[in-house]
This record gives sequence, structure tokens and C-alpha cells, in this order.
Amino acid sequence: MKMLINVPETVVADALRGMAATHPDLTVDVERRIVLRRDAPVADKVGLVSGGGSGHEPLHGGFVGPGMLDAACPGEVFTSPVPDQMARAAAAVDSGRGVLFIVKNYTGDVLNFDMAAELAEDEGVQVAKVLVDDDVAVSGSTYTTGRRGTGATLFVEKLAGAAAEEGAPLERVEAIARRVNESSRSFGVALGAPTTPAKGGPTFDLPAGELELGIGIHGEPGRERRGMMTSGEIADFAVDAVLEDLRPEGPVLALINGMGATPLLELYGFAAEVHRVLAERGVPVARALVGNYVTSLDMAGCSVTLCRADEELLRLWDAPVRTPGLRWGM
Amino acid sequence: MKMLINVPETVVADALRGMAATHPDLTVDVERRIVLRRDAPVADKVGLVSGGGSGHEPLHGGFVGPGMLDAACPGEVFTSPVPDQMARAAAAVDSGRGVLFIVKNYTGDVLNFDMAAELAEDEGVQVAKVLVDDDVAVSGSTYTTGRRGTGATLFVEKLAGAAAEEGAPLERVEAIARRVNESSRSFGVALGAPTTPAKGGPTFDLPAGELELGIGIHGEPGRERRGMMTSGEIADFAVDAVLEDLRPEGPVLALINGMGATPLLELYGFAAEVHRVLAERGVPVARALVGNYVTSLDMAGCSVTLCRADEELLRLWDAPVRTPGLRWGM
Amino acid sequence: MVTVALDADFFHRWMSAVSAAVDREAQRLTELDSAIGDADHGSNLRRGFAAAVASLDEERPDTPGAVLALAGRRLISTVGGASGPLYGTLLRRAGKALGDAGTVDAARLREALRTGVDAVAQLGSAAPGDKTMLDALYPAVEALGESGEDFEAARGAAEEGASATVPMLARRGRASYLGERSIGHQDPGATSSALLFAALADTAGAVASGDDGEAA
Amino acid sequence: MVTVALDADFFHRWMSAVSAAVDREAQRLTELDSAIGDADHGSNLRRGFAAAVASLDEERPDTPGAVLALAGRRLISTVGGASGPLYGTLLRRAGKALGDAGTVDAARLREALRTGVDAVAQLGSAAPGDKTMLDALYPAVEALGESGEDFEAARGAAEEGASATVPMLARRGRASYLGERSIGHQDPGATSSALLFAALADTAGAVASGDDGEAA
Ligand SMILES: Nc1ncnc2c1ncn2[C@@H]1O[C@H](COP(=O)(O)OP(=O)(O)O)[C@@H](O)[C@H]1O
Ligand SMILES: Nc1ncnc2c1ncn2[C@@H]1O[C@H](COP(=O)(O)OP(=O)(O)O)[C@@H](O)[C@H]1O
Ligand SMILES: [Mg+2]
Ligand SMILES: [Mg+2]
Ligand SMILES: [Mg+2]
Ligand SMILES: [Mg+2]
Repeated sequence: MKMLINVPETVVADALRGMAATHPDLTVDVERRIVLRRDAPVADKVGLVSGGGSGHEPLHGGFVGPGMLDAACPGEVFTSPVPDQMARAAAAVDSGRGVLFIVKNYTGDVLNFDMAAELAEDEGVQVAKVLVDDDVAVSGSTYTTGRRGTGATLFVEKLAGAAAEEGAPLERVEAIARRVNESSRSFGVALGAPTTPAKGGPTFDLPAGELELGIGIHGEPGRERRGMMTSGEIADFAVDAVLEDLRPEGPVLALINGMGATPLLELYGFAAEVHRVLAERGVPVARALVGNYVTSLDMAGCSVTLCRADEELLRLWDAPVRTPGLRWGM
Repeated sequence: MKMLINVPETVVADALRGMAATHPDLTVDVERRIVLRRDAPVADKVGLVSGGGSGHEPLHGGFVGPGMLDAACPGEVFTSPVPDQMARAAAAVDSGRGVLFIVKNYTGDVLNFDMAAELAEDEGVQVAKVLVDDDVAVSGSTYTTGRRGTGATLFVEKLAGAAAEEGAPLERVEAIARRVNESSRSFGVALGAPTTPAKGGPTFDLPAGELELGIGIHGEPGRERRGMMTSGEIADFAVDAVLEDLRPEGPVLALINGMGATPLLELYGFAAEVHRVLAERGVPVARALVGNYVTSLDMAGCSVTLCRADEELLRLWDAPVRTPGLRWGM
Repeated sequence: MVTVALDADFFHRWMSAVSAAVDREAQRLTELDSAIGDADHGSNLRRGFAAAVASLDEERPDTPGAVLALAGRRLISTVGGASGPLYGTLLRRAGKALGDAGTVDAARLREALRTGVDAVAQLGSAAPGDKTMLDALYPAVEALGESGEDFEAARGAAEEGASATVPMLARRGRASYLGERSIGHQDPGATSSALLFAALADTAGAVASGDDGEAA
Repeated sequence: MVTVALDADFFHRWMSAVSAAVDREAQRLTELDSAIGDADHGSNLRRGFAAAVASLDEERPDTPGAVLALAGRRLISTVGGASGPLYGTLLRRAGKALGDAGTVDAARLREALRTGVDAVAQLGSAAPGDKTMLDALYPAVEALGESGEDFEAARGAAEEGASATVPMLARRGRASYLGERSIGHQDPGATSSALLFAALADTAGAVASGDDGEAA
């Protein structure tokens, strides 16, 4: 095992200590594993709480701040957080206008957030939930658990976060989050497996010269293994997989996302190919974001997320945001 | 070889196409390999030009924008750019108040920037140069080429960029850049080698359970190979190596930098250890930046850069900046 | 076999045995989870059962129902993932079903476990054949028999149930994302469920042989 | 050996031969550079000499001096790195030293090369023994002899010079960052310099044997 860690057991706590030391704008409860806006609860604002397994940084803790999340609850690496975390976070961010849970669609996340919602409601917090399920790789009818939540989480958190910052009520913030999710689809590719602290080695074997198409963000292998493809071929495949499901009729928001170990140099080259394919298919790109945002530890690879954009979503996208992972306008 | 590329020969051009498509605030000359502020030349402002081999992204192209660089000149992967690039960039950003070249101290960069300066001066552009040489790993007397330029480049570009944005004249911008460099030291560690397109495989072999201490950012092996260390031990070693040379008497700016493939989760854990060591040594941290900023493709590892901070440098650090890689206040 | 009254101590020792087994087998569970999941099942359960046993050791609840309910709550509050709420619910519901009796017989335990397993199926919207822990849990509860005392049969049935997941196509949990590629791998949750019933049989066997484990 | 007058065509063919050699040996040069540098020397020179030859093919300069100067300029404007300015300067300065004579003899070539190599040493502030290209270049120029026609001797001396860098401690360029660990590896730049002189010997040999390469 070669990782920049102390011992596997303290990886998440160590990272939270680091966030606490690095970001004075955040309150980090290392013990209870909650990352909060320093100014939470923000008066008269709907609270946004997300969370999930660690290993996807900057998601979610790096998206806490004005214009995005009020709190994030990191679980162990690739393991959903426990209900107490989200229940406590909800209580900490609730200004009386209710709290939205943004939940990626994985059995563990769904179950734990459901239990948290019950606990929070017992404490008198009004909770709404939105499930993010954007990954077209698992859209077939046999996949009874539904699609996975991946890159669209960033869009949901940013756009719902902007709506909440504007003072929208819970139903409206929830409706926006739901609309963003329904307007978004993703497809991911891995050139290598991530190394988890628990396993101490790559989570799957990928022979030289092969790649995995349709991967998720938890080190699980993809749907299909193929011989190595060029950046352009991968862009064709991924964008077409997304478009087939999304069928946008106007401009899109595009997230060209690195899975962790793919250099930015390569990711920008891939972004060029994604733009090429979208241009060929007649899909205008209203805004694009390129970088490592929804990652899978040190997995090599990338994903493409597209979201059908309209005036309102673009306005919310352009609204100021101030988090460790995403920042503009302030 | 497993990289997200088309062919090795077009890696840099492909990435520039991607930057062009992603960042409407930049003018990217893919053919001539120059990344420019869209509004260059900015009237009455000293122009800042940097550049170097590709593979260190977001450095330098990702640091072009208001408050930082006016232009960046990317070379091939790990290969200094050619003089024509910097000469042209200088001409493009010169508003008549002169241009500062920010050059990392490598033979290739120095020679090519020197030649560019001659060309630019022939065209009537006033050019000053500052060499960045912050890497304490090569400070011994046998290292006649001097120290390498690594993480401090970010500090020099940000702080000199802020000074230029304030309207400071060339001599003053140059003096600030030189002062920042002289006040900064770095030390880096690799847990694995990067994969270059030219070589198509790792640039050095690092057996399981070993790490390289004192690495640079070009896939060159380090000064010393050791058995695997914990994050805390690495922080002790790296911070002490820097402090021994820097001997700060007041607060520091700290860059806790990922080399490319080290997950943010691990990097934050490492940041916690760096803060611990600095606290133990009685060195206050005025500002800290954690992330992948001065990278070496997909190298696993990290580096620590400290810069002695004073009121002026902190003011320049906090000044607004708007680039793809570093952004706040606007 | 002697019909025995199972007390809080029996359940406490059962949970300790599960914790020890999960500890021992953590690597294997994680390996199985790495093939068709996300490589954390072993460390998840290890963390959870260690916390559960620590709480039991500290609070020493004095009824079987309270032991299982406390263990279940601790799993829920320390594991996370899919298995935390699922195993947590299994034990919590089973504990609740046992009420506050000071001792219970094996038949009552079997009924309580059936209630717990049904709750798992409901919570996870899963059914036998979906390649989950249910494929070990249901056969094991069934094999406990009328008396509820066929602990060794339950051990065997759970193991067989776990093995039987190998050719299945996963329809629930992370493994389902692999589609056809989930076939040929044993489900990690079914494997840990077999450990649960092996620990039960071991604990019961120790009681039957007069070795209540205190001497160990 | 026949004393020959070397014309623009000879220099053009020399540069083509270097380009072909660098192409063939690119992988090896990069491997050497990967051991003590940054794994790009092969691709650097390949790109540079291909561009230089393309320009020569297009512009067909008609004096030896103009051929070398153009090749040097192209290296500077296409290679980057340390080797671009260094090799570029070597050729540009040598070309300049040849003036605008239509043909030059080998002694004049040797003098021009010496001028070029001195310029390299000055630009890079390096000396023989620093484990750089100079360790092949200086012995090779020396070995050309009074007449400048000992091309085969120069080939051998360059190769020996390159081999002699193996035990050296690097004091210039990237390899110097390795300190003691630079010992035991052959310098990539010295190796490519040996290719330069091998190509010169091949080109001269072809002339001597009447095969001017046009037929190939
Ligand atoms: N919906 C479900 N119903 C029953 N069991 C499930 C369900 N989803 C997952 N499981 C069980 O949980 C196991 C995985 O647990 P674990 O790895 O700890 O959680 P996660 O999948 O969240 O990483 C699977 O092997 C399976 O047996
Ligand atoms: N100062 C110098 N003087 C002479 N030759 C040098 C000097 N620095 C480097 N070299 C030569 O350049 C070679 C490396 O070239 P190359 O790999 O193309 O450039 P870079 O080191 O910039 O990657 C070295 O092997 C060495 O022979
Ligand atoms: Mg998990
Ligand atoms: Mg180089
Ligand atoms: Mg799992
Ligand atoms: Mg090199």
C-alpha cells in the first residue's frame, strides 16, 4: 500500500483536521464528522445538507459555503455516513425554514439519509430530500436500484444552493434540485482503479491497454471493458451515451470531470474532444467546468455530465459561490 | 501506456484547444502556444509572462487572468518553451510599461527565456526577469546549477501579479517577485513516478513500500529513497527541511501542494500534519492553500512551500484574482 | 441437544463472537466487496461490531432483547453504508421482538430473527435471489427448525446460501451496477451473514458443551 | 582519403542523417534521460531535427554556413528544453563561422565546429567533465585532426566521450539535481552528440565511396 496517510483508520479524521486548519470560513466538527458554514444557521435561509462516503473530494465538504451547501457529512472512504451525522447537521443549519437533503442514489446513502430524516423530523426540523441519479451507465431495466448519483451532484448542489441563497422557500429549492437532477446525465470511464485505505491496493485489476466504460465513483468496475481508446473516441462514446438519454434541445451546462489521477493537461485535451462532439451533434455549451470535482480517490479517468440549461439555471449557475472547491463572484 | 490522450504529439495542442473552449476570459493561441488574458495588453499595467514545460497544470496557463499572469507559454511536456513564444507573448501584453518574465530555474527555461528577452528587447519591449529557485532539496554546494523552481512559482505569480494589477512600475513588480522568491522555500516527496507521453510509462521505478524524498516536478527521481513513511513523518521531514533553510521569524504563507495523483482526501490529511509541525516549531500560518497547483502529471506525492509573509505580501495575497486555477474576490 | 434458556449473557457472547469472526475475516469480506462492490464491507462490519461490543461491555444490558437492540443501534450509528442500516435493523427489530424477557428459548429467538430478516427485506426492497445478505439470512432462519435449536443446520444453510449467490445476477446494492459482470462472485453481505450464524452456532455449542466461554 | 570540398548539399545530407539517427534512437535517448533527467531528450531532438530538415528541404539554402545556421535556428525555435538552445547555438555559431563560402574544406569545418562547441560551453556555463554533451563534443572535434578529415576517429571519440560520462557526477542540467545518484548513467546529451558525429562520418563516408546518398 502506498498512500499519503498515517493509518487507514484515521484517514477521514485527519482530512477533516486539515480542512479545519485550512478554511477559516468553515466550522469542522472532526469528532462528529460535520463540515459547516461558519455562519450557520443562516437566518431565513433554507439549509442544504449533503454527504456521502469520503474519497470524492472536493465533493461534498469542499462545496460548503455561501451559495452552495450549508453542511456536509463525510462517511468513511466510499461508505455512506451514519444517520446521526445528517440529523445533527440538519439541526445545526436549520433557521426554521427547513432543510434539503441532497442524496446520491446508493442503497447506503438512501437508507442512512432516510433514517436521519426521521431523527431530524423528530427534533422538529422540516426535511425534504432529493435523490441524485444521473449515471446513464446503469439505466437498463435490470438495474432495479436505479441509476447512480455522480457528477450531477455538483450541479444540484450549486444550483439549489444559489436558489436557497436567494431566499427561496424549501419547496422551491427542492423543486429546483429535482429539476436539475432530472435535466442531468453522466457517463464515466476509468483507465485505472483507485486505491482504498481499507483494501490497501487497487479495487480492481485493469490490465495494461484496457479501460472500463461506465464506471461509478466507488472503485467498482464499469459495465464494459475495452481495449484502450483515444481521448477522442472516449469523448464520442461518453457524450453519445449521455445525449441518447438526455436529448437536450437547447444549450447545456457541461462538467468535464477528472476522477482524481488524470492530469489536468489530459483532462483539458479530453474537454476539447467533448466540445468537438457536442458541436458535431449541434448541442451548444452554455457553461463548462473542467477539473477534478467528483472524484474517486486516485482513480485515473474522467466523466462527462451534461445538464439541460435554461435562463433560470444559468442565472443560478452564475450566482456567486464561495467554497473551497468552487468559487466565483466573491 | 495508459493516458487520456489522442497521440503523444498533440497532447499540448489538444489541451490548449480545451482551455480555449472552457475559458472565455482567455485568448488561447493554439498554433503559437500562448495563453493570454482576453483583455491584454491591459493599459498602463506591467505585463507578467511566465511559462515552462507542460505537465504542471494549472501552472502556468491556469494562472492567467486579472491579478496574476498576463500570458503563459507552455512547452512540450516537461520541456521548456521556445524563445519565439515568450517574445511574442511579451509583445502581446506590453502596454508600454514593460514586461516581467517569471522563470523557473532550469537550464532549459533560463536559456530559452534569455533568448526570448533578447528578441523582445530587439522589438522595443522592456524586459525584466526573475528566477524562481525555491527547492531546498538541491541546495548543496555541488549543485552548481542552483536550486530548482517549484511551488514558490505560484507565490511569485500571485503576489507580483497583484502588485502589477495595482499599477506598480516594472522595477517594483520585479522587486516584489524577487523578494517573494527569496522568502520562499519548498520540499517535495513522491510516492510514485509520473507517466509522460514521450516515454509512455513511469519515468522512474519506485518499488512498493518506498518513496523518493526531495523530488522535483519533472519526473526526475529525488535525492534520497527511503522506506515508506507516514503522512506525519513526511510532514516532519519536509517542513524541517524547509525551515532549516528559511528560518522564518514571523508568520508564513503555506502551500500544501499535491503532485497530481494524490487524492485531496490524503492531501488534507497531510495538511493537518504540516500545520501540526509548524505549530510545534512555533511558526504561525497566516494563509494556507491546499490542492494540486504545481503538479507533475500523474505523480503521486506532495510538496510544501513556505513563504515568509509580511503585511504587504498578505495584502497582495488577499487581493482579488480571477484565473482558472486560483480565484477569489471577483 | 438440551433445550436451553438463552439469557442476556448468551446474546452478549454471540455478538462478541460475531465481532471476532468479522475481525478475522475482514480482509476476505473486503476482497469479495472489491470484486463487485466498493471494497469496504470488511472494514465496515469490523468497525460496527467492535463498537457494538464495546457498548455492550460498557452498558451490560440485562435482557436478550436489550442486547440485540443496543447492538443494532450501534451498528446503525457507526457503520454507514448499506450494511449498517440493514444489519442494524435486523438486530434492532429482532431485539424489539424479544421484548423484555430475562431469558428466551430458541424458538422465540428464531421468530425474532425472522421478524428482523423481514424488516431487512422491507427496508432494502430486496427479495431472496437478488444476491444479497437475504440469500444467507432466510435459509439460515428456516434451518433453525421448529424448535429453533438447529444451530448447526442454520450455520450450514447460511454458508450454502452464501455460496449460492455466486451464480446470481445482483439486483440490489452496488453489485447490481455491474449487471452480468456481477455473476460469478460471492456476495460479501451473504458471506458476513454466514459468519453471523456460524458465531451463533459456536456460542450455542459452547453452552451445550458446558463451556460458556467465560473460561476462554 | 581524398580531400573533398564540402558543399551545401553535404551539410544538408548530414542534417538529414542526424534526423534519421535521432528518429531511430529516440526511445533510447529518452530512456537515458528518464534515468537522470525528465524523459524527453529523444522526443525533443526528433521534433527539432525533423523541423530543421523540413526547413532545409523547403528553403534549400545554398551555402554550408546557411545550412547550419538555418538548422540551428529551427532547433532553437522548435525544441525548447536545454538541448534546443544548446544544439541550436552549436549549429548556428558553426554556420556563422563558415561564412558564405559555397564550399568549405574539412579543416574549416573543424574550426567552425570548435567555435560552435565553445559557444555551447559558454551558453551553458559548462566544462568537460560536467557530464554533458560537451564530454562527447570536445573529444570529437579534437579527433577530427589537423586536416579535419578524421571523421571516423571523431565518431569513435564521440562515442568514447559519451561512454566516459557514465561514472561522472553531473554538475550541469537536470541530472545535477540527483547528486551522487547521477553516477552510473550515461548522459543523454553526450549520447546524441555521438549520433551527430556518427552521422557526419556516415555522410563523409558516403561521399568518399562515391555514394552521395541521392541514389538511396
Ligand atoms: N437492498 C439491499 N437489501 C439487502 N442487502 C443489501 C442491499 N443492498 C446491499 N445489501 C447487502 O450489503 C452488502 C454490502 O455492504 P457494504 O459493502 O458494507 O455496504 P456498501 O454497499 O454501501 O458499501 C452487499 O453485499 C449485500 O449483501
Ligand atoms: N549547461 C549545460 N551545458 C551543456 N549541456 C547541457 C547543459 N545542461 C544540459 N545539457 C545537456 O542537455 C541534455 C538534456 O537535454 P534535454 O533532455 O533535451 O533537455 P532538458 O534537460 O531541458 O529536458 C543533457 O543530457 C546534457 O547533455
Ligand atoms: Mg461502501
Ligand atoms: Mg525537458
Ligand atoms: Mg461495500
Ligand atoms: Mg530532458
